[in-house]
Amino acid sequence: MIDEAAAAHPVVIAMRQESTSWLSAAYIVLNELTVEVLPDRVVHACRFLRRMHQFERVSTITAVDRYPAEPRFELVYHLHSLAHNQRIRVKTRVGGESPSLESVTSVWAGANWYEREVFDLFGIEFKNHPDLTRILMPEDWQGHPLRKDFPIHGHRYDYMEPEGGSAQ
Amino acid sequence: MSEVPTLEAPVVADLRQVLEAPPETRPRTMVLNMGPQHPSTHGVLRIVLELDGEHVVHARPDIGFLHTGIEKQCENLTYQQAVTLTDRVDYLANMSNNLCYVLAVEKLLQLEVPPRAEWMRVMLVELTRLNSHLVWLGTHAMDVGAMTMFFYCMREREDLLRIFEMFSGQRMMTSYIRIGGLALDAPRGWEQAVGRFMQTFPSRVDEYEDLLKKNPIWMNRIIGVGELDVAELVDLGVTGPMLRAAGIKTDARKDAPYSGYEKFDFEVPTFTENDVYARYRVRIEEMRESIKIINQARAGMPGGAFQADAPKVVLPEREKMKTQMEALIYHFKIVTEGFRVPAGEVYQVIESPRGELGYYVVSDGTSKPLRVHMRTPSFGNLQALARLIQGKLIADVIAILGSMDFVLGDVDR
Amino acid sequence: MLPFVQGGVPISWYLILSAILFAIGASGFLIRRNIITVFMCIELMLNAVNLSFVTFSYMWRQVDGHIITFFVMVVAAAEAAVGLAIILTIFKNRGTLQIDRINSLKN
Amino acid sequence: MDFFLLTIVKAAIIAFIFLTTLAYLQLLERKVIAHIQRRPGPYRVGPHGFLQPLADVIKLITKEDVVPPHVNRTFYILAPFFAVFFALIPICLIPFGPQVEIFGITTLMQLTDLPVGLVMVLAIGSIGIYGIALGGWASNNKYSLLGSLRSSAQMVSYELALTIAIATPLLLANTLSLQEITQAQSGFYFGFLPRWHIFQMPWPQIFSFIIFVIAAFAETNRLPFDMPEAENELIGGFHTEYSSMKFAGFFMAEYAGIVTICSIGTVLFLGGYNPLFPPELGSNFVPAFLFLGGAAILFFHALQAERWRDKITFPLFGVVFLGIAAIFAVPMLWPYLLPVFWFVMKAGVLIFLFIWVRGTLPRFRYDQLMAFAWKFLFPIALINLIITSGLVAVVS
Amino acid sequence: MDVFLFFLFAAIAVGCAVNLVLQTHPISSAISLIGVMVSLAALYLLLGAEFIAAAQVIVYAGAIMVLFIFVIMLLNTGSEETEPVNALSRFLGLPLLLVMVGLLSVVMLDVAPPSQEVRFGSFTGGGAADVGLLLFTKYLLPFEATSVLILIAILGAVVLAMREVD
Repeated sequence: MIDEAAAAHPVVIAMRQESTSWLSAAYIVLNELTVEVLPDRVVHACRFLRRMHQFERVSTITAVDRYPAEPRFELVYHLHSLAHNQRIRVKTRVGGESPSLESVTSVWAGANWYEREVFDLFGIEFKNHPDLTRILMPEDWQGHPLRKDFPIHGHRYDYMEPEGGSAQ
Repeated sequence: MSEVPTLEAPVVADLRQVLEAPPETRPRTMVLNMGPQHPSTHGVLRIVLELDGEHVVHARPDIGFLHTGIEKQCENLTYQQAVTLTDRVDYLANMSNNLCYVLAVEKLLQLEVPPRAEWMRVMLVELTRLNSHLVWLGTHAMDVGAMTMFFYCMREREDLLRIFEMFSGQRMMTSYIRIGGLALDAPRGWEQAVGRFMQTFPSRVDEYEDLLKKNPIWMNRIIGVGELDVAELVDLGVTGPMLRAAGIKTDARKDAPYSGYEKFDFEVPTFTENDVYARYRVRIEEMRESIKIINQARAGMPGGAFQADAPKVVLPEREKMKTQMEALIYHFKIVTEGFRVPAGEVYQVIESPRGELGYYVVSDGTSKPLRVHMRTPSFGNLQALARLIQGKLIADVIAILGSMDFVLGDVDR
Repeated sequence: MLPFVQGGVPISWYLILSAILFAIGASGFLIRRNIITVFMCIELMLNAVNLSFVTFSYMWRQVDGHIITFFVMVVAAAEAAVGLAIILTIFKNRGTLQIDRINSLKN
Repeated sequence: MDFFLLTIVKAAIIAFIFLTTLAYLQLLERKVIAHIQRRPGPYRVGPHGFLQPLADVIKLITKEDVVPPHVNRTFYILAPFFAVFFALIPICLIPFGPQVEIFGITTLMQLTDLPVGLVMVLAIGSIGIYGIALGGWASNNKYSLLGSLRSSAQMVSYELALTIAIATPLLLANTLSLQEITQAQSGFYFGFLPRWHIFQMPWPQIFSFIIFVIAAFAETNRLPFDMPEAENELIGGFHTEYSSMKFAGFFMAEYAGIVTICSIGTVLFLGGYNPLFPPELGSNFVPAFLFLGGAAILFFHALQAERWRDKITFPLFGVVFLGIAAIFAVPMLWPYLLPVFWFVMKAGVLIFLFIWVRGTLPRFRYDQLMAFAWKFLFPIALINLIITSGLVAVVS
Repeated sequence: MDVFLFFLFAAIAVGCAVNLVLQTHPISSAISLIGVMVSLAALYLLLGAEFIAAAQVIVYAGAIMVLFIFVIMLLNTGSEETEPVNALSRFLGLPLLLVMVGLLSVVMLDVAPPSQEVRFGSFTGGGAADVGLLLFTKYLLPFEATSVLILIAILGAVVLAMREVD
């Protein structure tokens, strides 16, 4: 599904020329260009965008949990081109029991902490990430707080017990 | 350029690993656990430093001590209620966070705010920038050892906080900028209060420059310290004054004007030295530019309404509520349930004092956001820390930490 | 009691003190295994010798003994500088200060 | 036994005055820095905080004496005593005045005058490092260890420049006794210029004095050379793990060090207890007029005081000042009071300089500090020494 | 008074020296050595060697020992490991030490005339002026030689440290 405005956008045109398979959707809503790619092509798409369109920095990487739906996680990459003063949103969907996809740290070193944050809060695993550990939550935390099935008030945490009382 | 070195080299630096090793195999380096309680980490940042003498061999920042789950909490509040949480993200640039979130939601609602609200927002956000830069200047100077500077900066900040209190009733957690406009109309006498401050402040900035720039010890401590290749800085996601000090002219106020910034005349100061001193100069010049913007906003402040004419979003006036049935119904709806926001997603970027501040708001059509993600500048900037301080002396580590101007609330959210 | 308060100290006592200190230093030199401690024992022996020089100087009412003491101090300072530099290098290379373990010329 | 009795009395007087001075020096520092930073400083305990030192002492004594479990107990407890002990001793060699006759006893206004007094002061000062070094090491804390390593290296480096800076006035005075050094600086050129070493022909010792002051900052670990403490880098450096009276020990040692080094500077370069200008020009009336002026200012402020208690305390202090002025106006007491007054004034100016600098300057970086000592101070001191010795040889 | 002071400082010196040898941690040994040096300085004062006493404190206690402590803290190796000693040295060590002290004492008693006594103040030739005068006249050549020695020592230390950097 590629809408008219997006089809005319130079980035989308170039991406479609490069490969026909990776764009599953592209649209412009509220003046923001979004391209959706398949999860196994994210790294290629990102590398392409960086090389060909000078999206030299990744502004942020995050995820959205659309819980009952499947695949439940929407991974969102916001890219920024300083040279063209342009922003683009790259989206992909992953789901399943243990969601995972390729890390983009090989494209931008700055993706490191954002991916760790997504791993920490959503439990999405990034393959080939140099240091995939929890970043915001304690190391021994159980569960992933930003998932919709994680209770809003968290779990009861017993601070007195040295072991076993880490969470839940 | 994609073959940049990985951010964190093989992990040596957990205290336990090193201490439990037998003495013969113990590395000659010393592991120093800097923070989370340390005067110069500006909050609860922990940096595990591996030292060879006083040189940093390897650094690993450890964050999350101030994680309060604001993003999760936002999902459980109505759109208007969530404004109060955005204050708490960056306690030195609360108005900027208010503004960014509010702009994002307004974009989803496709709501136009009246010009008075826009101009007032610009003025307050620039005052916030002054506030943040003042605190930065004071603490940075104190890190380097110039104790007096801190008190001078706090003196001016006190005036600023009084102004904020005058507007919102709160010194720090203002929540003054609301969806649809402002919380209240500007208080009586705000022009005099801001005017008085603006009269003295420019000379104070000069005074700071005199105090610091004419001090050879201070200059020696910061010139040529904390340099990193520009490409690497961009790659690591550094934004704001740190990037402008490296010669890249990027500023959301110019690149993607919001809230009517295109109507103001100001410059984006950049320097190319890319050291701590350049960062200092960028921030000092930014203070001067902010003064210009505030003066323009003050001089040309439009009259009229301070809230949008959108009865479904903005609470009705007290008077109308008591006389009109419709207004009463809207009031009841907004207070009990909140307003519905059309489904969609938006990524709003503004220039906070620390750099690129982005709010990614996803709505599923209900009155509570599905997801609010905060792209905070401190988080992005802090990623460069390990690279910036590698191979430096401990004293330089302090100077560089100071120059990065991060707020731990902003990092951990 | 009175002579004890008012009388002088026989000069030989100083020399015996010097001998005792020297003997302690020598024994420490033999029984200690840490290079730095061994080094300090050498300093102790030098000090003991210095005491006897100053005592002899007093005995003959001449300052020459002081001069020799002075030279010993200078030599000790030079020795400490070089010796400690060597110890530092040894420790960095071998990771130990135990004198028995530093028994090979080449690693 | 007269000698012993006299010494004990003098020691008691000096110890009492010195310890009180240390307590109030700390108040003075806080007040002066507060005013540099445009804030009032301590003012709650007593009028304008005058009883603050007392409150501090009570607080420090009654605080729990924590000994962390991971420290090396012996040296941890020993270190502050080392520091205080060696910081307090040198004051017994400082001459506050010439020989005077009081109640029929002739004595020096000084506890004891050794023929090698100055070298003794240096010797005791050089042992003073151990307090800091041991404290840092025994704390078994990495910040402390870094602090004491820095302090050892720093003190050894700056001691060199300090010693050479001290050597030049000795060439002029030709003695090591502090009393004789002071006496060598009495008299005036052209009837008004004092023959202090910083003015003395053939080669005024101004450079030497400046080097001395700079090295003194480093020796006492004061900003801009407070590497061992550097609270922004090393939290508290060597005294991070110390609390209550043991911390107070280090604290006191620091201030005692300042007083000592300022006194030495006064004796070596500023003419000790010799007056600023000759009595013929009226120098004997200076203290009386000074305190009179102080009293006048206090009375003036009392008239327009804003707080009601200032209306009481200002005149009260004014009366005290008037009383002191009256004491200084009695010519009979001049031989005893004037030398002490001049000495305290000069040392006080130097101490004020220490405080002023702390309120103004940032901290050096460690390598800059070392480079400054070895590449700048040391060569200049050496050149100054060569020039001075050459000129002294030529003139004599 | 002389006897009292002598015994006081001699006791401190011997006690510290024994402690130096018996302590296993180098820092304790170093502090003991400082104690020995300071009490020896006091004894020098009793012997009328004022300048040497001051120099002893400045050079030995103030500089050399600071260097030692600096190195010990820098390496921070902890206590020395005790190793088994063979029976012969364990049982013969102390007696042999005492024999050695005894022999030395006999020689010393022989050398020193028993009649001569040390009294504080009876010899005042140890001031800075006297030492300096002799140093720059009679001992000028050795003095210059020591300065060259010091220079070489500094260079040597620097070279060793430089090699360490590589």
